[in-house]
Amino acid sequence: MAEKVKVGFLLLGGCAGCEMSVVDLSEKLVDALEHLEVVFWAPTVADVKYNDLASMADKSIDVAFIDGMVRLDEHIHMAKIMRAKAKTLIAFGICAALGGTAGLSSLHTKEELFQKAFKNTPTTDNPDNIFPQPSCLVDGKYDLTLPAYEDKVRTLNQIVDVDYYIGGCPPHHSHVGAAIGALVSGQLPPKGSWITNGKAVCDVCRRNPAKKEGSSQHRTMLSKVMRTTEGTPDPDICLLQQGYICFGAITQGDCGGSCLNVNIPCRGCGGPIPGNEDYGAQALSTMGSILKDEKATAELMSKYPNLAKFFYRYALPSGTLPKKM
Amino acid sequence: MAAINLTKMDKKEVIQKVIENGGTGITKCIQCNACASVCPVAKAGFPLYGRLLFRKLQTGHFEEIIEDSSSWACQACNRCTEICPRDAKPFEMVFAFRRMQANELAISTSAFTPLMNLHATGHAVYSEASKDLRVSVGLSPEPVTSISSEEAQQEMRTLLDNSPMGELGIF
Amino acid sequence: MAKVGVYVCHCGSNIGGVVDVEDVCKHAETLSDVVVSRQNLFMCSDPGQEIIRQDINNGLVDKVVVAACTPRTHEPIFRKVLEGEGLNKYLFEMANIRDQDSWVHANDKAGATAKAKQIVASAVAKARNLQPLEDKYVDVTKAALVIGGGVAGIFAALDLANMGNKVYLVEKEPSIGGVMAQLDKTFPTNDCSACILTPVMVDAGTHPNIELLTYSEIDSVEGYIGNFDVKIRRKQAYVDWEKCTGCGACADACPAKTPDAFNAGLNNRGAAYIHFPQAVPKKAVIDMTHCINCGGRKIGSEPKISKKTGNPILAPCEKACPAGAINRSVAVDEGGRIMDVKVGAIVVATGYKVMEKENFKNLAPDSPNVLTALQLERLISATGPTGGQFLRPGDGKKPHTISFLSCVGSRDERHHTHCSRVCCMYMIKQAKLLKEKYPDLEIYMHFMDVRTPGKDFDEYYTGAIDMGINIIRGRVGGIDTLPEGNLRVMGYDSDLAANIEIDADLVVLATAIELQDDIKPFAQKLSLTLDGSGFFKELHPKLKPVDTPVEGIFLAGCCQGPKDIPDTVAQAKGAAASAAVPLSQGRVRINPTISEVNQEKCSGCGICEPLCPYAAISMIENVAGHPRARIEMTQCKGCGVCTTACPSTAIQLYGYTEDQIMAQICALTA
Amino acid sequence: MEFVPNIIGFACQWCTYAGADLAGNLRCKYPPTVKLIKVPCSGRVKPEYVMQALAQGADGVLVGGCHFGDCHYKDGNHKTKNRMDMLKSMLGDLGFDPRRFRREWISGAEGKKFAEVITDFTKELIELGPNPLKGGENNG
Amino acid sequence: MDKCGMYLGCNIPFKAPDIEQSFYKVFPALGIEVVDMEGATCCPAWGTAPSFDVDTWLAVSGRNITIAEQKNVDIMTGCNSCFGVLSEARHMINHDPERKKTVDRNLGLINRKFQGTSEIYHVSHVLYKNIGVDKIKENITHPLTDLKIAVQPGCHILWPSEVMAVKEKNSFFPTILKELCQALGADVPHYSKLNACCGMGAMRSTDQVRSLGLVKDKLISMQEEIAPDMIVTTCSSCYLQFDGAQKILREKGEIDFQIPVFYYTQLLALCMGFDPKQVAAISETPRDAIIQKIQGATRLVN
Repeated sequence: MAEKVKVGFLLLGGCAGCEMSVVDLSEKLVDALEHLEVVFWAPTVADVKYNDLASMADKSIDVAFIDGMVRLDEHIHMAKIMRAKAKTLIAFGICAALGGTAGLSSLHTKEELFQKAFKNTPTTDNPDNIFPQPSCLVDGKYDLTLPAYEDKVRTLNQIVDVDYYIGGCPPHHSHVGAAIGALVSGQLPPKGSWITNGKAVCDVCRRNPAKKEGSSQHRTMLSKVMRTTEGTPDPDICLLQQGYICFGAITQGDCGGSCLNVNIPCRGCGGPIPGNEDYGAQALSTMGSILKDEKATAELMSKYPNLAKFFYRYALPSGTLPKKM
Repeated sequence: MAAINLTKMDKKEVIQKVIENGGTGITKCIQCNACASVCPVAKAGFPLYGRLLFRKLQTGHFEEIIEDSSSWACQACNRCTEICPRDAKPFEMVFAFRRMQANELAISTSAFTPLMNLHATGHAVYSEASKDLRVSVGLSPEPVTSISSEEAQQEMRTLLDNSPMGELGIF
Repeated sequence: MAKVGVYVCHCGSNIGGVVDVEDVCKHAETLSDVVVSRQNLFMCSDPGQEIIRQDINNGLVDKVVVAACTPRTHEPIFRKVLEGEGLNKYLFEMANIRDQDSWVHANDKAGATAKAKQIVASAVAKARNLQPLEDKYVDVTKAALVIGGGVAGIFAALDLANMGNKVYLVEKEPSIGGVMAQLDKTFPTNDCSACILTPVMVDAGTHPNIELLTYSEIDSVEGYIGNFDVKIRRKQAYVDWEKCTGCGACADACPAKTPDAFNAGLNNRGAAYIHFPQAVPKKAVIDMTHCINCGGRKIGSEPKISKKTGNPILAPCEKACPAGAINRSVAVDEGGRIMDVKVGAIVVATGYKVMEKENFKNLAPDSPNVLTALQLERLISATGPTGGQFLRPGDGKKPHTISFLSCVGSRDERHHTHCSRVCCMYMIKQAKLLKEKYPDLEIYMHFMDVRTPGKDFDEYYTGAIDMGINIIRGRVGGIDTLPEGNLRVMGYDSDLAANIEIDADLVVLATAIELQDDIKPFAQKLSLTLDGSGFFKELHPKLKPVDTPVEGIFLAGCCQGPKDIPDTVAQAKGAAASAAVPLSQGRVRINPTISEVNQEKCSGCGICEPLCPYAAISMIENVAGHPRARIEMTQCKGCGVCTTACPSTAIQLYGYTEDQIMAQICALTA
Repeated sequence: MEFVPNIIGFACQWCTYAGADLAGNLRCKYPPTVKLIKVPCSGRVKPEYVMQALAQGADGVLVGGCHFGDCHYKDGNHKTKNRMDMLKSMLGDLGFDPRRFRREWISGAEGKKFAEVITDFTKELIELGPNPLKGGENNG
Repeated sequence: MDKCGMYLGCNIPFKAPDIEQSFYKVFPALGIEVVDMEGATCCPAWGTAPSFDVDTWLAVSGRNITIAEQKNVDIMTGCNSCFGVLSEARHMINHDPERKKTVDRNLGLINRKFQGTSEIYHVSHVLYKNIGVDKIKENITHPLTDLKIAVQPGCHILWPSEVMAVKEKNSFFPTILKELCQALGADVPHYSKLNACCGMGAMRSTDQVRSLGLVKDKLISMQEEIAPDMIVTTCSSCYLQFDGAQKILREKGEIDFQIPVFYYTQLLALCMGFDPKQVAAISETPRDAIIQKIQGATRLVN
């Protein structure tokens, strides 16, 4: 038996959902562990300190999975250490790859966010205006520090060199399984690629109008726009066709179209189809194309008043223009 | 009549004034004469109506015609507007000219009585004699209009006093 | 690595007088992949072209950038140079430093020079990414379709047929002839319209290369230049045309009554009718929407049997037909019969209609004595409802005073802003014809202005004045109806500067020329567009007046805009000549700057499919059973709308690829 | 040095590009700020190109197409309008000054209009000053 | 619609109150509640504010409309001129956002706000569209048998049709008033100058001679072509002109006939049996004979 592949997991700013997907592999994970050796899994599984990772030998981890976005100076610090320790580094899940939903916070200043989170939410009671500080002296003697908050959210590849990307919020466990399979077998695409089958959600979606029986089925232009709170979509007809803005056409379909199966339009967590650099710009372009007329466009713009948040739901920090700003 | 030297007429300024006063169709008029052909002002024999008035204005004649009272004979019947093939709204042009005249106070004195009435009672047409007439047919001496409401009259005066008409000092 | 040659043109002093060409040349040399940068007084001259030829020949350059004027005029010239030297002609890019630089920035030489450098850099950036493209060719079906059997369609068909092409001439009415067949005489020569048109109609009807398909409509048009697949719906005539001799007995026997469109509704015809006496082909049809099913017998039902005689009771039309061409017991398909034809080119000659008087509420449209000019045409025609007797419809009295009103619905923003072009002349014609025949008639003509721009036209007009016809400048605003059917025309005489009233017995409205109400869906079938006035839009108003945006489809006659008979015939012959070009070439070139789907990248989302204005995109199944998009190259026009929309970046527009445009953006922001 | 805005114009070859050529024929004067990238139809312009140009430091971006009804490809410009209207709105959402982006219909007959649009756009961009993204990478 | 804001204007309440009284009689009897518009002013007449300043005009008209809006009713006016002024003003306010802003600002001075919820109708529209000729026929007790009417629809109710809530099928050959009169049993033949101007309004005050010229032409067209028993109009201005001008023209010797003049609801009230002393009491041109013909000898004005 060949030597086991040494893997590490590191969570930056995120919910650990991506790691839950690994756990969701259940017995398959047990099988995989015959070939894998987890040498680092923090902070989700093991309570380790910075130095535990820093003290490992460079390139001693074969494959590192980093999930979550980069928001704190601690994230930057840890990502850089992990990069040094890993032979192959994977941006695991849409937050690490493109910034994720939390990336939308870049549309607000740090001050606005603090005000909202620590002051203005209805359930917050903060009469003394106490906000997190990177360091503070407690009782005049304990010099405590917190990780500092960066001005904006960044993707992993804006901090370190990334070898592979996996989309999804979280990645579907079957997608994770396939990725691990590829790792173990060494059948990896060229460096810098997404680990994906490369096809859109539409390709796996049973509702795709082009897949319907009989050649009379065609995609049609959108004359109305619906929010998911309006009406109940027909479970058999393409949601986009019904006016529900579904991003299935623009999004990697390694999830198997799970949202579509429960009548929810795709919101784009899979990330762009390889070849597309800018998810939001392409989403805008594609939707702008399929809207029938000015009326439908105006309807979309009135129902989704902030288009940046709509089109860049998972991808804002990776956008061409946003990342520069 | 001597030849008119059109190059010396201030066409732009007059046209601009007409537009500002609501005669936005002035540059659209092509002198087809459809408006004139059905205009009561023309039919009654007034000298300055429809297309002729518009031509005068298009060519910068304003001072020359400012005192002409034909425009005040316009019945506002709007038949011209209904048929104008250029959708130039001839009626609006006549009224724009009227407004230009009015703002230079080039109006007949008979126009002042209704204005004073309007300011005083809220009604352009009013006479004390109406009270007896009303009673004779079984009505109250005064209708429920502004004539019987000091508050309504005050509102009317507020609107008029705060308007460009108020600035003309006619009230 | 590309070897880009940059050639900067002085264009005499056009560029050189403003832009520092030397400086631009030097700058070009600093750009990546640029191997040589040269200048010449006139790059498009022979010596200029020679410089490029030599560099290509010497293997020095394999991509060419010429910085000169606009590619819209000069790109073809330089592409030929590349082609001549065996280099793919699409490896060429132009930098427009004259029209968009030196000419507009003559007052800012430094600015113009700086801009020229950037424009050249952008062109070089694109050139570095250019790929060779191959022209493609498809074979042509040597047959033409002419839609519309008026004078335009007839002449186009005849010319195409005489050149040896098979022609299908489709006409929706039972006979060809169009509006010209309805006219009495024609200006400015006053020839009898029927006399000059009928022989030509017969020519078309008997030409061995022309297949006359009257009482037929276009169901669908698919395909592209050289290979159009056309479905023609042959409407059900309910008369067996193989047997019909055109005797007219059925029409005489038919008791139904419906306004006769050929006579502009002035009289009635039966449901069984012959279009007009000189019809080609002269065949009867039964118009089922107006058939009253005499004897309670609908088409396709068996006749009742007479109790007295035991014989079937036939309908009057059946009984009257001596040729046995009418058999109402035969069940027939109301939709008609679809005929498939394949043609290489199409001429659209669908003609026009005149506006109905009901549109003009101020002009007493309800009065029977207010006529459209086309109605008057029928009223004075020897084949018209009165046999040419000039009697007014209201009461059959002979009119003494007539008012003609011009520009009714034309030059009117409530209806049509265009000038209908022929009204002035045909009104003068009608007035002259009437005045010649009835010198006592008092004729008034109300014009906004009289437009007679044609050979012998103004002489024709002044002749009318000489005859004593009253010309009045001023548009009519209204008509009052007087007792006994007379009309008070309220006009204005600009020269008198006074309102005028004319008590007329008859008023004639020169109503505007417009296209038929159902023209839009028809235009969509052919992918043609209409212009602001509602006529078919030509490809270029001056230089491509018979071409359309759809290659292989051409326009003739009033469907493209109002025109008189000589102009219509001239355009028809022009359209025929243009349509004959691809037919005689035998094959047509397909521009390679079109879009293609990379099937490997396509996700089958189908977003592109409904976007294509030419329906060139279809979804096909790949081997794994997944849908994938495919673009029919012969239908693609290369707009790139699908390329922009494709979320899988699977569609490439050759000549305007992603990397080429991105390279230009980078160059311009460098 | 005086600020000269850099405008990248995407111009459809049938209308706006031809209009710019006509401006040349008519010798209309306008500032040398705009550089056109010729595209077959304004419907070929990806919103991403506009963002790319702005991200790389162009001070202004113009997308020029045909008037409605004039599109050589029937309705490519309708797609342009839908996309570019949304883009303009999204630029604002992103906190980028949407005035740096214009979508104009300029026909092949409107040489004068082309010159007027560029003159006006240039004036506005001078008031706005240089694109704040110009120059230094602010990439991570 | 079962109720309507009664916009009176000036001519009707102060010069022809018998018309006003006829409204109060006929509309409730035909099922339409007449709602008072307290504090309503002049529309304002064309010769006043509209001749000086568009925004002042729109503010005054706008104010009148807000009175109906507060009561949640549409407006019904008996004067063509008021109908024209209010309809045009409403159209302009609704279609020109800049004007709307100014109106909002001006009405703000008197704490009012233009909503655009109340439509403008003419008395004849309510009679024709909401009540209908059939209901009118059912409710008349004194039909106009063997009587001939020349109708005068007036101009401000016809043009510009674009701004009006109710339009004639052909505004140059109107039929609404004709059909309303036919519903009363009268013969209503066409005469050629049907939509010629009566000469009232601004022209009458500018140049009485020329104004009378127009009404004379019109009267002669009526008399010579159809010799009517009466003239019926739904315009209070036309009513005053036809009634008053005939007297002057006769005195000048320019005409030698006289035709009684009625406002339509006066005639309708008579046909429904209401007291002429209340609904048709005031006129320059005598109407007694015709009233007697309609209601019989028992009912005379004097």
